[in-house]
Amino acid sequence: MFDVEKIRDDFPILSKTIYGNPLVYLDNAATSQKPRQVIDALVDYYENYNANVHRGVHTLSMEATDKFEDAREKVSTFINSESSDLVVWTRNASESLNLIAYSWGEANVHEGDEILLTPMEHHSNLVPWQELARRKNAVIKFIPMRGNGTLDMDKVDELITERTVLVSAVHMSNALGTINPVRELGEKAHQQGAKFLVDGAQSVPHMPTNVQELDCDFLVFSGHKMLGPTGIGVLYVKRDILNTMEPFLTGGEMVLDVSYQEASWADLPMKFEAGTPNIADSIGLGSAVDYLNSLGMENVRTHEKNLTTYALNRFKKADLDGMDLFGPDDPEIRGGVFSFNTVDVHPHDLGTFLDRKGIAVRTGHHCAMPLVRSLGVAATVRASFYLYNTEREVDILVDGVTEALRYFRDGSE
Amino acid sequence: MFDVEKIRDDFPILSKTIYGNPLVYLDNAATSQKPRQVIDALVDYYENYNANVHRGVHTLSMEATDKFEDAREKVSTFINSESSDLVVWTRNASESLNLIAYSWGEANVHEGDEILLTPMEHHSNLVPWQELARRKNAVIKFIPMRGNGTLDMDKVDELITERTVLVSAVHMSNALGTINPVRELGEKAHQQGAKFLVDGAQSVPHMPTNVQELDCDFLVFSGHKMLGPTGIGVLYVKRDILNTMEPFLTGGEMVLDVSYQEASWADLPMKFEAGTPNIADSIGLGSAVDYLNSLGMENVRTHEKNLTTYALNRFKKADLDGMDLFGPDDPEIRGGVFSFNTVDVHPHDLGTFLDRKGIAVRTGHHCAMPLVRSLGVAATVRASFYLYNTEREVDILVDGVTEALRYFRDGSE
Amino acid sequence: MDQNNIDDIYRDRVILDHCRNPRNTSLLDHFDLTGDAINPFCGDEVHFQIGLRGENLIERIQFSGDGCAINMASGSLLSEAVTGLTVKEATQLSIRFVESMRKPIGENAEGEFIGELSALISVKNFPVRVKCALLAWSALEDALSKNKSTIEPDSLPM
Amino acid sequence: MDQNNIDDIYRDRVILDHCRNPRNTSLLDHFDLTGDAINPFCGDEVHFQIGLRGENLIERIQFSGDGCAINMASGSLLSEAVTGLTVKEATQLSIRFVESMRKPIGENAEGEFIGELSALISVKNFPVRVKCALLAWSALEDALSKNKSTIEPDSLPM
Ligand SMILES: Cc1ncc(COP(=O)(O)O)c(C=O)c1O
Ligand SMILES: Cc1ncc(COP(=O)(O)O)c(C=O)c1O
Repeated sequence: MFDVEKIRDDFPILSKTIYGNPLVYLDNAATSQKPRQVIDALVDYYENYNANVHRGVHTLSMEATDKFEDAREKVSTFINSESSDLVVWTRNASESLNLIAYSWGEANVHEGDEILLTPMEHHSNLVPWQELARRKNAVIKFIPMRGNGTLDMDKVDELITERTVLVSAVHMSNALGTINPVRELGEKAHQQGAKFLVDGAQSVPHMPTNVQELDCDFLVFSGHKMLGPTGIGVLYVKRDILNTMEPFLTGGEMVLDVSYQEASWADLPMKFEAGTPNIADSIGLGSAVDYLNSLGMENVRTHEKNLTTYALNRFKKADLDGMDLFGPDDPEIRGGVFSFNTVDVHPHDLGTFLDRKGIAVRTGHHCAMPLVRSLGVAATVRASFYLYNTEREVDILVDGVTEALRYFRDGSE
Repeated sequence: MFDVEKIRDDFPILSKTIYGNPLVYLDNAATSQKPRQVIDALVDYYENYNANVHRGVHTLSMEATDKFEDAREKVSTFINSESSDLVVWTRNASESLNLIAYSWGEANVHEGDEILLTPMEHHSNLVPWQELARRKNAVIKFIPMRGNGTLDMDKVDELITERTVLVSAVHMSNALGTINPVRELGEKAHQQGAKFLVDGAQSVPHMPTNVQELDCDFLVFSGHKMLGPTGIGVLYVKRDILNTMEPFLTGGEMVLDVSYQEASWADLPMKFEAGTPNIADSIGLGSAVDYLNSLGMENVRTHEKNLTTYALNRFKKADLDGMDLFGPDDPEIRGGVFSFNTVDVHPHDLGTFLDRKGIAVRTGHHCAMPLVRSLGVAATVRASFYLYNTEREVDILVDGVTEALRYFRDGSE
Repeated sequence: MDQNNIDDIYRDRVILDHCRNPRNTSLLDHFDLTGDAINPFCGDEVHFQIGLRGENLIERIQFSGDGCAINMASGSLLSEAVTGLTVKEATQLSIRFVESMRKPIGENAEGEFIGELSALISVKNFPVRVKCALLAWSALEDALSKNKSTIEPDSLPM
Repeated sequence: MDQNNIDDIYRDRVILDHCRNPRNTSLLDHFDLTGDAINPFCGDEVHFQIGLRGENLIERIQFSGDGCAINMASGSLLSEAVTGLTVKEATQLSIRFVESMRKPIGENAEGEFIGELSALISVKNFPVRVKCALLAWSALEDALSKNKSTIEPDSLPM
């Protein structure tokens, strides 16, 4: 069963205080906190079987290799990949996206080709395509957005043309919380022969993910946003496509045979993993996946949906003067991300005010500058939830914002 | 003072037993073990101030950012870089090399240009240049080697021509132990206007490094070989060059301004760090640097030189029939790396035999296939030392090898 | 609830006051120098118009901007602080202030700066907000640097 | 010193014996099939020549190779094990052996394989060496697959 208080006990950092107040960590879209189990997995690796992987004949190396490949298997199963050799370790979602842009993009995007994105992409799913388009003279288009922060799906059919080679979309927006209809988008992309990429950086941590059901060609996400350590990310690619892709980074580990003149490549997935991998953090991510499985991703999603519903109501009731809450108000298509702006009070000031009360929120453009600007603001305040957050914490947030508005507006308390 | 027994107490893994025998870890060229201090730094991060860095206004994020940038500062000072903004975090030495090959190489290597390497390069300092040369129709040349595994420096002058754009050399060979005269090589490169790259993956962990004295244009190394965590590597580039380099990976964190059409880049070094960085492991590497500083890198080098001298003598005295020890026999130009081959006994069998005695060595081509083949063998056994190894462990190694030869040759014990 | 913590930064309400009611905001009819600074990360902006008496004396200054309380207060406080200074004095004040803001906490006393500027120095307690306080000073430097050709060499910032 | 541990893998000296004195190494005058396998990582190699009686019976086999004890022993042991089998039987043996080697330890008894092949199965205790034991079987598969056209469809490996 999903018992949030019991879960909280697993996260050492959640018992911290900030300026004397209990930490209310609501910056989960930036990075998540880590349970004891994940931290222990790292310590266990370094204390008991740290060694370089692959081809080592000694015991530590064999154990490290086994656990390292086990972790890949766990992640593969977590997203229901057909096979773990389609799961490539990277540093983070950003590197996964760059890998695709360099390796698949260089070979498959040509002059005049079109890449279709959404206006709510994170910089990491925007800038690599801008750069690729610049190198190739390709064209980037955007699906229009409706006022409530959802995609205008009616426009998609005319935007995907025979020149479209890639449709790339964030599954859940880190700036608005919007959950996009990626399955439908993927179908439309495939109908026109375009490839379909899902940026799962915000969805994989928060809801069940099934790449075969999504039928996506590429999926990227980051370990650090799903209870895993920093420094480890994932790229999943359908076999037919991964088989055709040239290596991105070259060097040790990813070769089959090397002479002074040339090299040939190792099998999948090692072909895409040059140099000593991030062994400890891969294993740490495997342990994060175990933890998430023990809770059940359906339960995680339900918990967060309830929290989102609760927060939407609380904000509505508080009826804060001049406060603009962005994103859709239907919790079915919204994750636990609350981005808002308040007239008169600058996001930074609000962020600092809340921090002094122990409430950690993010302020700024959330690596989605063009989107945030299109909202007519330079920055927003963003509170984002995860599986360990509680209704009590939502109350503290809403009270904190209410108080801040009063404080900055008229200096009263 | 350098007290190896006291040092060993800092490394939890060193008290392990393998098949009932104390672990004798001699696979340090592959990866090093980690002291308690480094493991604690990771735990401290995750338990006390885990948060995404840069631009967060809340306390945890500020603390994480401070410690993250502190770690960069420590690494910068460790190699005597002019400034910490010339220190770019990567995953490992391999990624650092690929970053140079893509970002600097694409812009500066043209048809007919020459890249000069040594024959003892690790695949990671060979394959990226092969790939670049293939893309650009450039030429790769190699400095000839003498019989004892050292470079034939007499040949260098004629090999560096006005077409040479880059000289890239491993400082200490991971396959032979050879310490190359990189300062001299760099001078010769610069005389002809070529850039000079030092692969410090094996030298930075084992001896003092001073980029200003080396006068190298690029230096690469990996954290995991110098007591640091897996997943973190370093690229140092001279300011004049780094300033001219285009970004490699793009996306979040590395931008200054982004519109739907285009992006501009953040200042150094963030311009080269896309996405959420490996925060914990950067901090872990900072802690490893603290540890190394507390011992003193001169002392580390002295300890290992003594151990190398001791091992050279022990192997000579054992006078093992049919055993070929590669690399120079002068400890002044040799690190603590012992690669050898034994007629009649295959490296794998020897590796397995030693493992059963608790001795961890590496067998294979050590990611230097063409070099190992040029030695006339398909694989070698490699024992490599680090600061926690002892003469007693050298004895165990030499005895183990002696016994193995007897066992495999005539089945006697 | 206890607001003392928050008052570290919005101390004596000086910052809050300057932010709510920024000084020197009326556009100038005539001006000799303009300076601008923008922080693309948070969208904050500062603009100055400066009217000189002779070649050196800052007689009037106009401030406009957009952004957080600290940014607005900084622009407003700065505009008051430099009015009546020579270009050289203003440049020196700017160098001194920026240095002081960048020094680790404790290495200099807030007392170095008198009057309302000392409220601004307290932003150092919030390192992440320091750049908010410094944006206006960048805009001032931008303006003063345009006076280069007309001022004596020794008054140039180092 | 106690050698029991090492004897897990070089048990009863069977492997050591086959490695030191590999069987069936004389080149054949006539042969119908050849098969090769190479592991570029460690440089190990295995080559077979196979002489058939009729279209199906493995009458003679020649083994040559280079590599570690396990690789050499595997090639030698295999050559003995398949002599006298039909192509179909050898294929089935190969499939069964490879499957068995890849199963987690404990999921099948060594007893499944009689005689000297059971020594080879014990290599499973050293997972990293399993590929050394399997290289010869790849070479065998390579050889047998070349017989495809001449053998009955139902004898093809699945
Ligand atoms: C000399 C040398 N260069 C480069 C590398 C590559 O290091 P990494 O695998 O950490 O990228 C190594 C590591 O084996 C090495 O020994
Ligand atoms: C939607 C989305 N995509 C991509 C990323 C990039 O993730 P990372 O910084 O871990 O590479 C993020 C993280 O902020 C994100 O929210």
